[in-house]
Amino acid sequence: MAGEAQVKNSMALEFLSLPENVGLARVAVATFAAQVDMTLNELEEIKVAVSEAVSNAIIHGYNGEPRGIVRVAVERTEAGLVITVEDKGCGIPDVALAMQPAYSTDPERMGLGFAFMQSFMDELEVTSEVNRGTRVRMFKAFKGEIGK
Amino acid sequence: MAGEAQVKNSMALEFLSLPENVGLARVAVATFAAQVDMTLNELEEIKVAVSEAVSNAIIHGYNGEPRGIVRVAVERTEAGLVITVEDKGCGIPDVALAMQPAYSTDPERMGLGFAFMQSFMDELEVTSEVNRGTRVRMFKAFKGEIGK
Amino acid sequence: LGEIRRFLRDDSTVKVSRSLKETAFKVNRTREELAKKLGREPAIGEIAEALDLSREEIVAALEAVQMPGSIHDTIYQ
Ligand SMILES: Nc1ncnc2c1ncn2[C@@H]1O[C@H](COP(=O)(O)OP(=O)(O)O)[C@@H](O)[C@H]1O
Ligand SMILES: Nc1ncnc2c1ncn2[C@@H]1O[C@H](COP(=O)(O)OP(=O)(O)O)[C@@H](O)[C@H]1O
Ligand SMILES: [Mg+2]
Ligand SMILES: [Mg+2]
Repeated sequence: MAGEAQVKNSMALEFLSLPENVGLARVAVATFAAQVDMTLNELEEIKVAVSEAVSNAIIHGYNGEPRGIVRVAVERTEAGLVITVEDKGCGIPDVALAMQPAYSTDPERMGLGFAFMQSFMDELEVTSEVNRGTRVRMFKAFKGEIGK
Repeated sequence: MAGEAQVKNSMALEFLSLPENVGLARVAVATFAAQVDMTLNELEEIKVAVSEAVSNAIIHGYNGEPRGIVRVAVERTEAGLVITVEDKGCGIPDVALAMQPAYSTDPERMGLGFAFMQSFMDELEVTSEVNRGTRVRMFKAFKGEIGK
Repeated sequence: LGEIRRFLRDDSTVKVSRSLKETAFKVNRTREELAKKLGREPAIGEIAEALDLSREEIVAALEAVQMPGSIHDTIYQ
């Protein structure tokens, strides 16, 4: 994945798998991201991608069980932001299938979380092991002069 | 220290000892704290106390060196919030002296950081070891019905 | 310290969200104005400068007007 260059700043946030912590993760990552100049549009895209990944960890990874730990790490390089969202939950048996637009294991849900992450971020990498957990790594490139 | 009761929610944030991360810590803790209903005044007090403790870790603990790690952990119980700010920096040789109002090792500074933490929080506990680091633990009690 | 305490004192919780909503409104208006003037999307720092706000304040204001419910509402609002 891109962004292996020198790290300019980094943060890591861990929290319990409670729904109200989606907002916490979104605000923390947005505040960190806003340290460099990007457009509000780019900031919005990052917020949506983080919300989707963290919601997945809480809802699917830990099945709504509130005692799991979700970890969100962000690194800033010259090139952009690398955002990692990890859980130690149930894992995904077939990642390629899960990532297909409109696929969901829950009939009530839209199955668009991964599609949003894919379309709003420049790179997306999902690794998962059943009963071990899931790691979503996303890269958002800084465009043009902005963010340098 | 108070707040040994059942933990309702918890978060931990780690970041590099860069001055711009004081704002990140303040926003993250305020967002977490605001999950329960408190007054704007109480929220401001928490933000000031966190800013002072994190600034100390960056400015004094790591002497402005940007490669140190600062850790801010928050736990919410029925009783209130326990906020811990830790660094692995230079440590404080005489904690009682350092905590005296208007005491500072830097002639340019006001020496009121600990005084603010003391006055805005309900409990303050500072432990430190030279060349090992410093840990500041603060408790903010929920008043009356708020936060229950 | 008493001075600063008084300065900070404001026991309302409602006021927070109202002033944040006002800020969010200003942020969005300034974003449009700057976009017209510059012929491109403004950077967050340019909006912060135009409104004399910190980047954090802008992030907080935008979050305050975010729908807490479905993420899809926020995207298609
Ligand atoms: N962190 C995770 N842990 C376990 N399963 C997950 C995780 N993230 C996603 N999944 C699986 O992938 C599917 C698709 O995810 P997504 O595209 O976000 O749609 P939705 O959340 O609406 O179901 C989910 O229904 C779930 O089965
Ligand atoms: N995390 C820390 N690591 C090392 N020294 C510290 C730390 N926090 C505080 N100190 C010491 O305690 C003194 C008093 O801190 P404070 O009351 O915040 O005043 P100020 O920051 O204005 O000096 C500082 O000048 C410094 O010598
Ligand atoms: Mg989803
Ligand atoms: Mg200080």
